[in-house]
Amino acid sequence: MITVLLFAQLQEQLQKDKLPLEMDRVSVRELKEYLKEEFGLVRVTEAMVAINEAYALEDDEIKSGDIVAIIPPVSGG
Amino acid sequence: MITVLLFAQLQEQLQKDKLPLEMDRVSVRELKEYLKEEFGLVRVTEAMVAINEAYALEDDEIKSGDIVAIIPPVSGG
Amino acid sequence: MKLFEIVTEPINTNELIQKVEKREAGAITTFIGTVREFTNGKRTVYLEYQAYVPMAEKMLAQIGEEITSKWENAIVAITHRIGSLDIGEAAVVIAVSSPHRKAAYEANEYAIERIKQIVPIWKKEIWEDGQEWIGDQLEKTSYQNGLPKMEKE
Amino acid sequence: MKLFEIVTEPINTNELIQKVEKREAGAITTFIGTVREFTNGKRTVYLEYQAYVPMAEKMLAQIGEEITSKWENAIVAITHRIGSLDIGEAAVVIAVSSPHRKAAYEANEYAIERIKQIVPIWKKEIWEDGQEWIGDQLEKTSYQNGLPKMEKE
Repeated sequence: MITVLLFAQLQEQLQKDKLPLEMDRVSVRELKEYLKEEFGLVRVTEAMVAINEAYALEDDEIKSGDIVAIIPPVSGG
Repeated sequence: MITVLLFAQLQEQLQKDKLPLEMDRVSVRELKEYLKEEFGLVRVTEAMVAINEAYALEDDEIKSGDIVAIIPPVSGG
Repeated sequence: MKLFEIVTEPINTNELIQKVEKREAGAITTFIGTVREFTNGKRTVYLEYQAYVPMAEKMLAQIGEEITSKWENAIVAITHRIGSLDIGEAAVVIAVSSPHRKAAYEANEYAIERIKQIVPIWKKEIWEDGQEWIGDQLEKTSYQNGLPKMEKE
Repeated sequence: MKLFEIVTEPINTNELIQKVEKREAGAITTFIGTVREFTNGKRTVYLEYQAYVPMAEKMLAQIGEEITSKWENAIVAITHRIGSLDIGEAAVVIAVSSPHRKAAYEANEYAIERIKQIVPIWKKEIWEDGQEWIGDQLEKTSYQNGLPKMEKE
């Protein structure tokens, strides 16, 4: 199982801050595609992904047990 | 009469923070020359002069009643 | 003492200054990012900040490491507040000490620029007639094809 | 409330921040110049600052005017302390608020550079084996033939 964390507009869109997904192995690119198609999160394309609190590349692989955060463009400060 | 204010190393050299001078009209340049010769304030050459709390040029004239400050290179901050 | 922190309570600037003070320092700079009433002519009623807290604190610490590798002997402390913030309140405070003032200014400015690039914190502006999550990055660059720029040249 | 001040007591940074806070400001920078223990490898025991107080306050106010003419909407407050200062104590605190951060950093740095050029304040370093009045200007420029540089280009 992979846990996907949602923030900001994505969290508001789904009214959820967490999505448990029954997946075993998936690339960042594939996960984004899946979130877009299954949950209608179109803005996921402009988001970064962090695996276990570290930024990941599109080709990085997510394994079962990973905590994956979808990071829309940040606006701190 | 002109009042000359001394600071920092010049004040320590003469052990005085103020010199009342019986003068009526004198240019900044002349005053510096006088202070150097009469009081041995050789470092007055590298100092600025302020007349009534405003920086003055070498040719500016000092009149009786003016407060003249000898401003050695500043080191605030 | 935590040098890099996400908090929900008001930030005490003096505490940050104390975190970076030392006898070798001749200069301390602080930056306080406050909630401004008007942005692009639009009146903000209040702001809402959200963070991915554990990762945000890691990224703040990473900025600290970047700074000490670029400016020797600089010490940095950063606190970012989340939750609801009123006009005038501080969202972020950055304190930097250094033996020399030039480095203290440069490193401080570097820190706020980097916060706006890599720290997972989001701001929602609430106006009288609506609200919106702001994505500062989006206005300038899209990073859909890779990592956010990890070093400023 | 005095924006430009020479004082003999310890400086309260928070008070300076409060002087420049306003709803339009999104950024506040502060600079704290502290007494450093070592300068050029020599250990300072304490510092002694002297000022031509009324003129120094006028010159600080002039720096404030220069800043508001260069950076619109910037607000500046500067306090310089005189007398005996121990290691770590603040000799000068500069606070600048501005709607935007870039101006807040730039104006603040401008202020400290100008203080070192035109404000009649002198520093004496007291070491274990002696003491000396410092003339920062002298190391770089001599102004025996005219006014100190009145504007930084």
